[in-house]
Amino acid sequence: MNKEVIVIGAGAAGMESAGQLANEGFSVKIFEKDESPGGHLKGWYHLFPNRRDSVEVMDYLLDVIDRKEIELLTNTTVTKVSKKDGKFVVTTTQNKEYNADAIIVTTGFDLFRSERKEEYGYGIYDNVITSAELEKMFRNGNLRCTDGRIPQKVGFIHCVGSRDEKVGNFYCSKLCCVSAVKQAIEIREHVPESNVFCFYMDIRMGGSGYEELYRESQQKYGVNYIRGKVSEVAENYEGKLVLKVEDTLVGKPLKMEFDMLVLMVGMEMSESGKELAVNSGLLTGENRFFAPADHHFGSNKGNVDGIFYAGACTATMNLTETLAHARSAVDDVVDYFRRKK
Amino acid sequence: MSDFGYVLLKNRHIDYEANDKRIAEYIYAREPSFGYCMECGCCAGTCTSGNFTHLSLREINILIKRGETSTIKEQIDKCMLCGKCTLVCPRGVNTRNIIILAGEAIQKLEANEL
Amino acid sequence: MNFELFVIPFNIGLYFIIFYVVYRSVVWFLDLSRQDKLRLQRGFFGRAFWQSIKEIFSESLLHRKIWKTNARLGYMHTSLAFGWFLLIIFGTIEADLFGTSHLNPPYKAIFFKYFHPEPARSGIEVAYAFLMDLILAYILSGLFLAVLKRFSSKSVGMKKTTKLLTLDKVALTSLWLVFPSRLLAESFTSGAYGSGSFLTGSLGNALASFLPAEQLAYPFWWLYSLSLGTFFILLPLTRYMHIPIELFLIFARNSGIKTGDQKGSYTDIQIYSCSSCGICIDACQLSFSAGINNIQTAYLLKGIRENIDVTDIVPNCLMCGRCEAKCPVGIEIMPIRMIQRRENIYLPSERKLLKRYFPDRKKSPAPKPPVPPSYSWIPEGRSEKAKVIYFAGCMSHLTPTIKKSMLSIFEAAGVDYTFVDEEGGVCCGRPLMLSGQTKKARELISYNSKLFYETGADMLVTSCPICYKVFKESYKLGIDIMHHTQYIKKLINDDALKLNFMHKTVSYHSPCDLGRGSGVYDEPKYVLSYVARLQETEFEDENSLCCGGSLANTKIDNPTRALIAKDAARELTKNRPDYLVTACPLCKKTFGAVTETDVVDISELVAQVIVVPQAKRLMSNSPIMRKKKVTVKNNC
Amino acid sequence: MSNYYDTLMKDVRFVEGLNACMNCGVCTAICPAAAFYDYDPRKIVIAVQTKDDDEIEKLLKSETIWYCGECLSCKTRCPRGNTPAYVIMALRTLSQQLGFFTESEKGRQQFALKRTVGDNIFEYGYCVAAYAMKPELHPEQGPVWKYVIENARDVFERLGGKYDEYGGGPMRKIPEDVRDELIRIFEVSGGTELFDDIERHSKAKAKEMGLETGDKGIDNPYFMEVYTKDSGGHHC
Amino acid sequence: MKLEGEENKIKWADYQKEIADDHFFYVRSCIRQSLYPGSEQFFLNLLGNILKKDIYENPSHTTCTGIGYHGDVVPFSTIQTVVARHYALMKESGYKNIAISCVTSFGIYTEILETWKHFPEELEKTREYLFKATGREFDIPENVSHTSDIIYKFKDEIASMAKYRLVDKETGEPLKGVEHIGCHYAKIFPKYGVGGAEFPQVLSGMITTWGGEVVDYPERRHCCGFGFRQYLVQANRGYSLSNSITKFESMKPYKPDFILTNCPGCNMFMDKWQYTVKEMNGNTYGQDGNAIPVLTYEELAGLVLGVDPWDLGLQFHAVQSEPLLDKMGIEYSKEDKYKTIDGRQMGVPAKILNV
Repeated sequence: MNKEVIVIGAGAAGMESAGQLANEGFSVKIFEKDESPGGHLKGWYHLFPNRRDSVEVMDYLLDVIDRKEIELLTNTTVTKVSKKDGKFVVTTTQNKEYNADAIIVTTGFDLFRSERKEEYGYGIYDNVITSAELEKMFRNGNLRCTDGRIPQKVGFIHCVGSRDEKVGNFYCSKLCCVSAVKQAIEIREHVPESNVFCFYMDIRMGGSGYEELYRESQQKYGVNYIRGKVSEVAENYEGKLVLKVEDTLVGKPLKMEFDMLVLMVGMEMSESGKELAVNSGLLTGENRFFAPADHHFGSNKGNVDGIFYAGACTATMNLTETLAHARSAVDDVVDYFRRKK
Repeated sequence: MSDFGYVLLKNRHIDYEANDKRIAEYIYAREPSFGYCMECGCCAGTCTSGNFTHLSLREINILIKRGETSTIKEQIDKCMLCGKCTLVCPRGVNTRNIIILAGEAIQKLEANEL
Repeated sequence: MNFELFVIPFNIGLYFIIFYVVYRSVVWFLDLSRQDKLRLQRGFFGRAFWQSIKEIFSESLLHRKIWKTNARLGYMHTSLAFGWFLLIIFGTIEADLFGTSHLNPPYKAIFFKYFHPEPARSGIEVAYAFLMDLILAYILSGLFLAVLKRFSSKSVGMKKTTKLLTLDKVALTSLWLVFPSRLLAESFTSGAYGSGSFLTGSLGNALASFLPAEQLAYPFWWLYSLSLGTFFILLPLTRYMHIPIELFLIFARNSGIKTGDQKGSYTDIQIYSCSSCGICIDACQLSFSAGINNIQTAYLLKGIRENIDVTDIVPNCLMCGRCEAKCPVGIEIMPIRMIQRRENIYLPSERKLLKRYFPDRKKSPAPKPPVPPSYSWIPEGRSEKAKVIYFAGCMSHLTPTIKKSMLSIFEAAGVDYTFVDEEGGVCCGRPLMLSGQTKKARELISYNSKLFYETGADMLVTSCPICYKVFKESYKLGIDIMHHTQYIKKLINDDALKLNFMHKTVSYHSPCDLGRGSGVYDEPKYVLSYVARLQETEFEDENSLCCGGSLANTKIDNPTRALIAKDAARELTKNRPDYLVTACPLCKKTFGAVTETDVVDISELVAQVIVVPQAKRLMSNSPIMRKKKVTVKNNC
Repeated sequence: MSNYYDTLMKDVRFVEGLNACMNCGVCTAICPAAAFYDYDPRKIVIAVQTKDDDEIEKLLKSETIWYCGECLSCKTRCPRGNTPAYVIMALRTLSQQLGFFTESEKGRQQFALKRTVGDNIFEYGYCVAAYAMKPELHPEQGPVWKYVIENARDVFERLGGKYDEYGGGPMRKIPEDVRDELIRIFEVSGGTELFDDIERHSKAKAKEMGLETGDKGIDNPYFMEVYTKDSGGHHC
Repeated sequence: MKLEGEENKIKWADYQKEIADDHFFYVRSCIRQSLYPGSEQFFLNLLGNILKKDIYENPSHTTCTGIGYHGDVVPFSTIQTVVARHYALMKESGYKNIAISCVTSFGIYTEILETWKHFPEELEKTREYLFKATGREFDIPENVSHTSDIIYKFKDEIASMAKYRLVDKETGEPLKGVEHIGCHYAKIFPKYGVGGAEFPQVLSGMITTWGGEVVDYPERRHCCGFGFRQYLVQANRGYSLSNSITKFESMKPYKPDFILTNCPGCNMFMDKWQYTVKEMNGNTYGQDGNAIPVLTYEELAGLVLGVDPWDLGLQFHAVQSEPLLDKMGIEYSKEDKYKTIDGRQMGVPAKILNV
């Protein structure tokens, strides 16, 4: 066929769809704003629910795009896509233009900026960290409080930046619950004498093996779960983090002290995705992610024929779903060219 | 000291750090399923005593873990130990034994033996 | 020659144990209640005495019951007990007949050979020597089995045997040494004097051929005496105390003394009567299905006897009664466990040796300060007038089909009944009793009793064997109490209920509290045979299994229960019946979770095959005949 | 009154305060009332959310709706944009209109509030005024306050005030015509009606309890009863 | 705590509200004019005479009825109309920026403005009621500021004129100030408060600008416990007291030199309850068994500017401020403490807490 397809973003969705496109015989260009591919996967330690090392998946994805039909352009941010006579022109920050017959947008997500939940004191109190930072600590093997102590009591705050009108995000980020469970287990493994508490509103374990992991966290690792949205965090005179929450299942307010608090940050439409949407006339939904053409059978399509979406740029998604979504985007691309013939 | 017609009130917060969690430790050591509860409330729903009063085994499970000793004491007395809770629990929590152990622990606590 | 130094250890041991047993008997007798003392006195001069003699002979010596359970084990016990008994009797006769005098101290019989080493002079003496050797050989064969059992319990047909403590081991060793040392002492003596019969004589000759027999005999007589002495001295601290105490137990039991619900002399006698034979371990499903081998009755009684912490043992029991049914000594295990649960003793008292020889006299626990009633918040119950009370029980509320079936049976039989716990009742109190909280249980008992009384009924029917047992034993209602299986049988016999026969095969699981617990074996089977083809299983009546769901065990977790349930269900469904039938909601639920076979309650089967009279069926659609609507509240 | 929920929906504070509660407890966690009273704002919102008339009537007659201190801390944090305090304010208003407030000890205190703050507004044009803050009713203000009141004119003069005089400045007297305007506003906008509701229902309750209320002021047994009575059971 | 440093100034950029810089229509607080008349008067003095701004008080403005409203005896429609009357007075006097002395009032003014945005029919109804009752008409103000906002706005100018700084005269160390923001200042609408609801800067900004250091303690955001009906009815006062004590206990280990508040009620409670607690059980929360002086933002500005503390009215607080004055090195006259405006000696209160 020798058609050219451009993939915007070299995260998991971008790499997987590029590989599939190449399998279908297309020549592919991937644009990545970072200096290397991998997206958020780069910062991750172990993946849920089977605790596989993220490097394994990363290696798989790097193998997928390591072929002559695929050209990877890093440090290149796409600012605009326009359609002219059935062909697409992609503009980058370097003001270069590239032509393509079809586009797959895989601009992914940004993590919620935790400073916006001021009451949790992120950026104010030292030992309030995000789930992404904790992954890095695991990866680097330095699970420590800022003063060098090994944390003995760690709390996980669920739904930071998700399901919260106060920060404008009404949706559930889906993977924070299971991430918290996984990280709680890992804390217990790293520091066996530690106590770990998760503060949740609902434990949403809607994936294969998730509920089992949740159960294991209780049975094998003794992770504690307290139902209530954390109201505020402060630091006391001893430097401990004081947390206020209602233990809703007994209907009493609760005060607790922690060495470290982990904010389970949610997902938001990426800034680069937002810019692309505005410049290119791509529609976004109320949740600010790209609006798919149809919730059930058009989740890879948008409002411009020939521009397809894959992965977390359309909705919050875990890695399994992202990879599947990426492959189904390629199906839509194939179908697009078949229709055009 | 002066009387102003009102008094200082006791803080109702569960003060986790200050609370005595020996009862929970006593139970954890003897009944590991104590930690398996996912607070579904099945036990409280089927409870024979709960049919008549506000006894909630689910709440008791939590209160023990938080060290709210006085409330636990008053609540577990209401249990009739009929065992329906244990039968319906989806997580296999031996609720009945938890109640019995809590009773034991409280006795010991009061006798300064814990 | 009438005395030798080596008889001293034996004499000390013998007089000590005689003194000790007399002392303990007196203490126990004094501590008995007035009624029990009277019973004992009456028994002593009555039939009980002779019965006891018979039982002592058949059980303590011959171990008839053990023979029934396990022949090899029976042989072992008999050879040791009966053999030793014979050895003493015939030894005494021997000393009397062939000795120099007639009034011999006891040791004379024991060490007769030493004092009279001469070869047999007459035919009678030869025969007697042969008899004595035969008895010794008999004992030694049993001893061989006992040693074998210790190292490989399977070889004597036992899956498990009791584990021993250090003192037990010392006593055991001394016991084991008694007979070989006697054999060797007699053999050397025989060898030196050319006496003895087929055993001691032959062995003696063989040994004497290459060893200085005369010099070697002496130390073995010492060893023999020392073994006996040590064994007697240690007796009160070990399970062998059962040898003397069992005699008292048999007599006391035959005199009509029962365990009751309090600790006292009789429980003590029972506890000391346990020989730790381990039959209870083999009978226990916790052992053979779940691999839990340290909580059985033998360990419980030993723990109590020796002041070891039994906190973990006491509640870890299904109270299915299988061990009690099999206990060769006939110890009333269930009441003892209940007493132990009630006593609520968490910490063992100190284990000083002297304390164990002379334990504190019984000692009722210090009266607790009066506590306010626990269940005062229960709203007052309302009950309707009726002839028959139906009490489903807590567990039946989790099996609504049992309730529904019973109601349709009542309706079909036109019974004037009231469903007292339709909207969820107050627990019968047995679970509280099972965990030792009798006082609290009493509150529930009086609440329910009042409720029942107000109905004016003369019959109480329940679907739950747990409730049934407590209604029977602890409620004083003065009305008929029936489990629904009994009641259905009654309805059938009264012609009140017409039932079809269903061409299905069923096997029946007898619930613990109904069968062994309350002796109701026949009625359920009668009803079942009436409506379906009842298959026999390997586990009938007293030998029936526990489903594992028992409320009595508060310790084991669900997976363990499932192990027991699976094993039991597998056994009961070996012949592939269409239904596994039980008569208890808890068994139904427990089995239901582990077997593919449909598990039903008898009432459910019966309800399926009710014959509704033609006229009634035709009328059933008319509004005036529409039955009272039964609402079943499902709480979960 | 056929449906309490519909009536409540006529109150904009209620509409503003109740979107959809997901029971997260963020409000109770920082609620100063929940820290000291047997009280859980989350549960009130949940109860109201059922739209069940019986549930709501129970609330209207309960002690629990009177525990809130209206600090509005709950508004800041609710992830669903609810304001339990507004819901409670709407419930309180309705409870007073229907006379249900006299069913609870804390509710009956509304009489004291009306006779102090409410009457102050008409009498002085202020909710609270130095000359109405009698040291004997406010011992916690201490000897300094007693001193200030005893030397009120001097103290206020030194600090630039106009104690009970016309003109500008602190504690100035509000002119008669201005107070008339205030009273007219109350009449037009329903304020007087609420005052009357409180008075009427309280007087009925006082009669039932055998206590005098007087026509105005605080020198009456019913006032002292509701102002000082704490029969316990409010905190645990 | 990393909030107060320069690098974090932009952190709450979302919450930098607009504050008018001149031509204010001033409305008073019932509680503040009763208990802290010196503060209100100094505010007028500061703006009018020191900062040379135009600020006007209309003598016919009244209570906003806020305490009645939050005591639930005044309905919402009534308070809207009373507030509307003030807007009418403002319009009549030719002002568009309102400067509100009371935090309860401030909360109500903002709540009403927001209500009118969401429910225009409420605005119409209010116009109708006001006209019917008084014949007046009103405009919605252009700028709504609390008086602490205004001092915050001019904090740098004040610093430049300052005679004293919030430092220990002996050691040169910054004084430790606890700031307490009235709940209704920003908890209802974080956007109306400088720095939002969680870490408002309105007071902490003053403290740091004038040389002090802000104490961040766990119960910083907890309510003082006023609770309207909870304080106003004697039977409920245990609630108010207990909530204040929660705060005192929490701040105690930090050894604060003073408490700064911007709310009439908070100011009163944090001050008076220290007296009550000491009377009840002998507890104190400041350094060396002393009480902690509680200041209004005007009083703090006044001290920094070198105004005579007795002209500010500090002597009429329950907690006396001499230890703080000494620490800052402020000169004051002991004799003038209880003198009338014309120099007459007045006598001394019976029992003073900490001097």
